[in-house]
Amino acid sequence: MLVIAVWQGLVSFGFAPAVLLPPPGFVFSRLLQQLVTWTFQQEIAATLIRLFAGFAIAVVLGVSIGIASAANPAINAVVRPIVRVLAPLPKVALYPALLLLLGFGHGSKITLVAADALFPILLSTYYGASTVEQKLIWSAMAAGTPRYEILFKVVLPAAMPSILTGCRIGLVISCIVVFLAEMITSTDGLGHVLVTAARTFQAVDMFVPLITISLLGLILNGLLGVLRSYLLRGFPEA
Amino acid sequence: MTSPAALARRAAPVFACIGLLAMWQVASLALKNDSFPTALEALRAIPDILGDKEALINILASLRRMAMGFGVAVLVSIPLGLLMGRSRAVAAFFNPLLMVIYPVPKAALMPIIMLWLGVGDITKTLVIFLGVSLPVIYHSFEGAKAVEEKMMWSGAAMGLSSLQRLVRIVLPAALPEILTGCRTGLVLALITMITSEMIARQSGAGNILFNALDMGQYDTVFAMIIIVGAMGICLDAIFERVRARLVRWSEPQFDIPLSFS
Amino acid sequence: GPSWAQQTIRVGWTIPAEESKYWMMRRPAEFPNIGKAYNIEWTQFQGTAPMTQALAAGALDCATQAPLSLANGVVGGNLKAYIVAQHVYEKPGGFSVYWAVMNDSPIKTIADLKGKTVGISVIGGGTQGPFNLLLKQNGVDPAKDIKLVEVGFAVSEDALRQGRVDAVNMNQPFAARAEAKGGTRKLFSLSQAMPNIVHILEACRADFVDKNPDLVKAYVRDITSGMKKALANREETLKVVNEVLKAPIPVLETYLLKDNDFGRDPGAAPNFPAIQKMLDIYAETGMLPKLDAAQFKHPTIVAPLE
Amino acid sequence: MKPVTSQLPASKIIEIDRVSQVFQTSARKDHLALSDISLAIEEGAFVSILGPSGCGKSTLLYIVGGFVSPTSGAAKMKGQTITGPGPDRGPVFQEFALFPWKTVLGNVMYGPRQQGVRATEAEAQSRALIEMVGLKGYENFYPKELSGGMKQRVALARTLAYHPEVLLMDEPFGALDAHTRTRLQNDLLNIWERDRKTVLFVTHSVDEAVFLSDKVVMMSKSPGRIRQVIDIDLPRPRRRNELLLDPRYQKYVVDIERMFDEVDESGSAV
Amino acid sequence: MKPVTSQLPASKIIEIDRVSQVFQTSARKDHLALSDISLAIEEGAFVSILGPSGCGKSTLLYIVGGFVSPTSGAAKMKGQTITGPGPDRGPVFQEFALFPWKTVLGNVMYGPRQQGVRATEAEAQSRALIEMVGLKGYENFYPKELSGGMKQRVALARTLAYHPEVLLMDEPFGALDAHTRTRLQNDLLNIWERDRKTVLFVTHSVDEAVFLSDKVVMMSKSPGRIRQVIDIDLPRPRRRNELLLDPRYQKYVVDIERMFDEVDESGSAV
Ligand SMILES: Nc1ncnc2c1ncn2[C@@H]1O[C@H](COP(=O)(O)OP(=O)(O)OP(=O)(O)O)[C@@H](O)[C@H]1O
Ligand SMILES: Nc1ncnc2c1ncn2[C@@H]1O[C@H](COP(=O)(O)OP(=O)(O)OP(=O)(O)O)[C@@H](O)[C@H]1O
Ligand SMILES: [Mg+2]
Ligand SMILES: [Mg+2]
Repeated sequence: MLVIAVWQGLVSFGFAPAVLLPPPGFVFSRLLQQLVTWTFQQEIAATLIRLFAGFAIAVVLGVSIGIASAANPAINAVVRPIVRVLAPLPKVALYPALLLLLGFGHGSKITLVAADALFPILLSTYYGASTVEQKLIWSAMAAGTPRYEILFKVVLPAAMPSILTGCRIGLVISCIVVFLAEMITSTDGLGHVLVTAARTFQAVDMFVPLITISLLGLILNGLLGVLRSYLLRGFPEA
Repeated sequence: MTSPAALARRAAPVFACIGLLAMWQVASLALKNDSFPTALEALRAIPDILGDKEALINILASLRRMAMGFGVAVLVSIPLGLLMGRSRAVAAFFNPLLMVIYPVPKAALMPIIMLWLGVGDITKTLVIFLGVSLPVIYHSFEGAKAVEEKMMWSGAAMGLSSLQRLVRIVLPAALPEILTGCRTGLVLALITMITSEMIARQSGAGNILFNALDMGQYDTVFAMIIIVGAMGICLDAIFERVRARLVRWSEPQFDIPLSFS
Repeated sequence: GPSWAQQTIRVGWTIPAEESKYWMMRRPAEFPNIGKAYNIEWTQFQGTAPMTQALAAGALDCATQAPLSLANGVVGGNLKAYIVAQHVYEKPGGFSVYWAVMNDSPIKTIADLKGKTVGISVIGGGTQGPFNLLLKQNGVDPAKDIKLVEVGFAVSEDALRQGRVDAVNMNQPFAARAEAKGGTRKLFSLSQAMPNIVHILEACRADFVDKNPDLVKAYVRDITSGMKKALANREETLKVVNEVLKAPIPVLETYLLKDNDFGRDPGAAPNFPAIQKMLDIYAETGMLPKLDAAQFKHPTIVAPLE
Repeated sequence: MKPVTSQLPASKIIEIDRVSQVFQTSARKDHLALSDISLAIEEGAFVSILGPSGCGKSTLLYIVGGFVSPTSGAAKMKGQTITGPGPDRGPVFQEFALFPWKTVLGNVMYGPRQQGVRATEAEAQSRALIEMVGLKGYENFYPKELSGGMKQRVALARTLAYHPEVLLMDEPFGALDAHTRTRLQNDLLNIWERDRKTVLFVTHSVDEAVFLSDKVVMMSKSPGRIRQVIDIDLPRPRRRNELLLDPRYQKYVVDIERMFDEVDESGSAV
Repeated sequence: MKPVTSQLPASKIIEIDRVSQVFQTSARKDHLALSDISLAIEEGAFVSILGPSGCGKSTLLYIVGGFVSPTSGAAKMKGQTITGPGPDRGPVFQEFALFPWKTVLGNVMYGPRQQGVRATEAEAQSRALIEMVGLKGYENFYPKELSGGMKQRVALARTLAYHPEVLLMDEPFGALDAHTRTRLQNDLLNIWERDRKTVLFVTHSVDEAVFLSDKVVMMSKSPGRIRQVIDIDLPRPRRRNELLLDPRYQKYVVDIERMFDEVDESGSAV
């Protein structure tokens, strides 16, 4: 609400010309108009598929690598330097290579999303898992849990707060990157709608996908919040 | 100090890097793609870049922006995150706000940002700031939420005001978690340092990279990527030292490796 | 001294074909006024569209533009601007942006493109007007009959060779590189749609020009002389371009300022009739409403200026 | 030697007035932890709370500390309704709640420094307290490097260090061996007799309660209620070995233990 | 009624052989927590460890548990050097270490489920244990919703649930009121007499040690050493009220308490 108020204020007091920043009323009415059209729904669907697939891959890889390297010094010795090198690389620079390897469809964009969302999740998981209270692990071991199972039965749940924080950051990054990928090489998706509108100065149409991604972020974050309070119901902070 | 095991641990990063480069070399040879040069080609291009005084100045300019963005982000995000973690009202206010702002790609907002801030350093520093602040805010937020209640109570009983508790109890107690956020932030700072120079370019490391990309000079592109990777390792190593010193008290004392046997 | 002394002009530029501006950037000493009578604040952009936005936002005073992006700014962004100079165009007999296919491709004519995947550097960009026109003339509906994907010029050769696209557009210097390697052939070029296509020109915000006519005049004068220098001294131009593009001189040597390159007007004069023709094509293919090129013409401030 | 007994006309420093506490649990909606508790504590009194595990002793202490506000009713300190924690009421928590980023010395010095005591002075006082609780030599250890009983003693020293008017102690000797416990009981009694602090003391040991207190509050469980308040009418200062031979002391212990058996209705044997 | 005393010729189930433990601390480089500990425990024996706070009792338990490997020396179980934890040795930690993401029932069921017991059966057994420790009705509470003593009882039940051969208990009744403690002592003795488990039991209460044990190991501090091992030669099964009147019992308690005073050289009075 506040965002919209500030936005309206900026427009009404002339801080930004309407051609660059259209009034929110226009944008929202266009959004409603667009939402019911089949083409726009398809664009959203394309973006969502990439977003979820990329994010899901990042979560699975990030959590498993993070936990494995926290649990095992040998794996850690290998993973740690690799992460140090790969994490700060600007993945967009690899995008042209990805395009040629995986084509212009979902594959390259999903990979880019996964590559960018991976490291925040991995790092959070690693730190969460490496600070698990040792006596929890001891208790489980003494109860006869095999070592590899400890990862799923103790380390994973105990590191869950940290993992979910990483996921929240990864999710936001996924939203940004999926858009960026669609903007760089656009054939469909919300990013594509945005660039085409931007190139032709259709300010209202440009803001419709922006608002959509904002709302998507808000909704997804809300869902993550619900998931969080469910998964962490036993933890003191929940 | 120099037992074989310790030496192996020291050398592991070197081996990992060599391994990565070797994998890259093999992959690029197998793919035979102009836009995916071999590791050797990329390595050969590094001296060209680093030998060029102008390029060095460019890279330093980028690093300066990164340091600015990172510094300001840390200074702003930690207090905000901690406040959010300790006050439901603040969290209820900022949480949706941030979630509306962050997912919007900054590249898309360029026209408006340019309108207010021009195309210079401020815009790019802002983009870096936004990239860094995301993980720092959320890790501080969750870290502050998880601070043991009775520690807060102890502080309150000693007469600490809520602000003092925030600084003197929540901050140190959440520090391990905050530093995790800062480390992710550091990674994102490097990435956004480069990508912030994608659309509006001035002197900078990203400028070198994206120009080479536009020109199809892929050995330079990948040489720049290696350089950024190397900067990442250095910054990370420095950060890790600082972290180890700050949160020694929180390190687990016993360690049973959970080997997969 | 003149009223514009020590004023600054904010200029946007891009790569790869603005030799006169590259000269001004890299050899300012050759221009008596730059850095002394007036300053230029250079900002590089990725492509012309962001610069149009920057002009509309008032973040730039002058910038490299393509006719389409400028026209978009006018129609959608309330931008008022003058075309003060021209960088490159397609001179007859010189290089023209073309679509290539592999040698062994079954695609022999434009009509064969039906049902194929076709790469274009920027969807909705400047080349798409003439491209659409040619396709329509050959009975191919650009919206329905082909699958259009965005492929930047830098990767187009690879994309074609990897089979990611069936046909793709080629531009210098990548075209020269691909031709040297062989295995591809030209399917059709933009010059088939119209001659003298203007690719890149220089535009300045009208309000800025009206407020600082002398300043802009000096700028245009330097562009004109820069173009002269670029054409007169190819050896040095190769060096200048190498410094800016960081492309090796041997690569530039294969095409830059040769017959297989774009054309450059010796006085950097904008070709307004050609621009008008392009605007007409954009109107015809439905990309823009009808526009009059005359609105971009300043009565006095336009290259060549001596 | 000044006899401090509950018979002295003293003002009520803490008044707990029909306090109830309901917790929301994930299992069932509401869980009544304290039901209608009323209790007045006189200034300078040593009051122990006894009761079966889970009867709400800690919760009651939290309410007096101002950490938790009761679902209904109110707790008052010197006539003022307690709305939050303050340095006049110093808690020693059952879980210690040491600051893990500070050393033993850092933890103990924290309170005095907060109260504005000069660093050198705070350090001298803190070192004396650390020595009193038997941790000399461990000043620079971090909490994670201490044993359970050592942590508990640090927690005790940390609270004593800033001289709160009222001490709220939740099983402060629970993790200590008999010997250390006896020594610290004596130290606590000395401090109390010297400074006339008011002490609210949760314990599990009937013996300890009788030895230390002017008053023993007996609680029962599910929901937590006050079952009985027993005045301990024994002379002070008390010496453990003298007291052990005192038949009145024996009687108090036996009586209260019997009461305990009546009170505790929970659980079953194998 | 079968008398189980230490006189029975029994095989050594646990042998601790010249074990020392050095900790690296942030304060000084090395801290010797255990020095040259040797101890043999017979199968089915109930052995208590007594000693001043910080003398290394928990550390010794960790070593037998296989959680910590000693700096020098070795601990053996049935002749095999202990290299890691196993379900044959069940610990009850001083800090409880409950799984915060599991309910009371979930925590107690964890062990049996891990041992492959069917869900329904594991649940039935666990519910019985929860009832035994007096927590019926709290099955679906999360650890954060329990009081200190309740957590401790859950930890106890969690370990008993998977029937380890050796129980390693670190002050398992420390946070319990006298009444609950007595009841659980009896329950533990019943289980022990029924299943002939070996128990290594750390406690602070001399009384409790004598009541429960075949053998009391007396430790001294700085560094932790075994001072004396006392065989408790009292008939079994033991009943608390009978025992309290037994002069032999009294003598054991008094002797050990005296020993304690000698052993404990740490700390000073105010
Ligand atoms: N956060 C909470 N949510 C739900 N129930 C709670 C919560 N905290 C405490 N309780 C319940 O309140 C009751 C009283 O708890 P409290 O900690 O005050 O007991 P106590 O008397 O201190 O017990 P102990 O001697 O074992 O420490 C218990 O039944 C407990 O389950
Ligand atoms: N991680 C550690 N680093 C350094 N010193 C440690 C560490 N853990 C324990 N110690 C030291 O080892 C000694 C023994 O500790 P331990 O926990 O075994 O004592 P304890 O006998 O169980 O005491 P308590 O009865 O108080 O629980 C203590 O002096 C303690 O300071
Ligand atoms: Mg309690
Ligand atoms: Mg211990």
